[in-house]
Amino acid sequence: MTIKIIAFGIAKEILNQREMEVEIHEGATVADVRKQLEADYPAFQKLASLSLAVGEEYREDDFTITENQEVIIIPPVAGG
Amino acid sequence: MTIKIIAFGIAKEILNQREMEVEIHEGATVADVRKQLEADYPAFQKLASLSLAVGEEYREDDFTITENQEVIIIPPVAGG
Amino acid sequence: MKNIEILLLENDLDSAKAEAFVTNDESGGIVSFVGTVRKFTKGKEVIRLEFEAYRPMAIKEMRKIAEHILAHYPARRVAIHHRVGVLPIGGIAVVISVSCPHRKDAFLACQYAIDTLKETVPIWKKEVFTDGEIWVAAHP
Amino acid sequence: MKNIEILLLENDLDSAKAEAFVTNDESGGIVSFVGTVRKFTKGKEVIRLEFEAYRPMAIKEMRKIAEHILAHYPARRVAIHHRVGVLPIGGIAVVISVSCPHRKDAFLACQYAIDTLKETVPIWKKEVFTDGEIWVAAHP
Repeated sequence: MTIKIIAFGIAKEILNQREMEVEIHEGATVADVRKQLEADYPAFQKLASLSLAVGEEYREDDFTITENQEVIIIPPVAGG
Repeated sequence: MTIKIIAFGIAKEILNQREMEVEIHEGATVADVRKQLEADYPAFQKLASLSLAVGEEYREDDFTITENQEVIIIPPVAGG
Repeated sequence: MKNIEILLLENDLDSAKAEAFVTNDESGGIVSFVGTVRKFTKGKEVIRLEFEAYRPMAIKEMRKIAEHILAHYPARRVAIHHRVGVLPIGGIAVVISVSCPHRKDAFLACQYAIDTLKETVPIWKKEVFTDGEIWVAAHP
Repeated sequence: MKNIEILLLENDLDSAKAEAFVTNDESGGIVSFVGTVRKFTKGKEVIRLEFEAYRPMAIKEMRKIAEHILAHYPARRVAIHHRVGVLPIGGIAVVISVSCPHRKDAFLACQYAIDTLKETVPIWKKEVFTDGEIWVAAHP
């Protein structure tokens, strides 16, 4: 299935783009997406953390992604 | 000896004046002045505290007052 | 909710506005945190800061912080204003104001707010130096 | 001392001025306490507040608080602005701002300042109600 990735901060620089489409197996979870991103872009492995959000909420590793869903890559935040 | 009393807040209302002169024995301490004030104006006994300052500093009970010194009556403060 | 004001702004922040929002007849104490851009980080001179936010979620997460405060502290009003875009040295990045009947609660609630904001709100900060740039906190 | 600003003013306080004073290149965190006039005290409606100060000693005691903070906390600058005279509901009675490199210290130092100010600074507050008036904290 195809999912849409949207990246911010250093994640956008690692991907070299704000948005991209990714092919991943049906029933993939947040953990699967993160694993695939880290495999395709090893720079992600060096970050202090890598969270993913769907529907404007942080999602746990076992959260299942569905076809065409938007997954937001959230590298370590640093507001304030 | 004569000392000058300057009163603020509720102390001014108890004395009904901002400044007054008080006669007290030579070598009187802060404790003596407080005792005399409380005797002459029993309303002072009802306050939560009654501090005295000389030379813009709070003074302990055993601080000795000298002739013509200005003694500031400081009832409970409530800044802020 | 009329006791919460969340702003994510492109223009300069003004702490007086946050404090004015939280001022109310029932509160005697307002505590504010103002985060400004420091000139030096670990000895290196910063030229400017760039803030980027995932807007809808940043606003949502800031609102969660404010709602948590109203639910768990005896607080009356909360304002959280955050800046995005480019900031010079001394610029205000964030203002958080909390009003409570008693000041001790206001200190605790305001500290909770800034501590949590730095952990959960999807806003990113890039420090630009004379000789490079770095995304703050990105690496361990 | 150029890192301390003590003001005892007859006119309206502006928290932005205290924050502007303490802002400096080395500090990333400013914590401010703003004390405002509450409408209700123990269920009674306040019409206005009247602050009286023993000026020279009030300024001296406020300065002691600021000096203590600079000596005992990793703080860079301290501003303590207090109002005297008549204040309406919602008026600002006091503004205390402290800047520190790290925010946790700024929260602690600012709380120390307001807690100590209320104990040591010779300023008195009279609450005026529709049916009388009271010197705050005067009686046990």
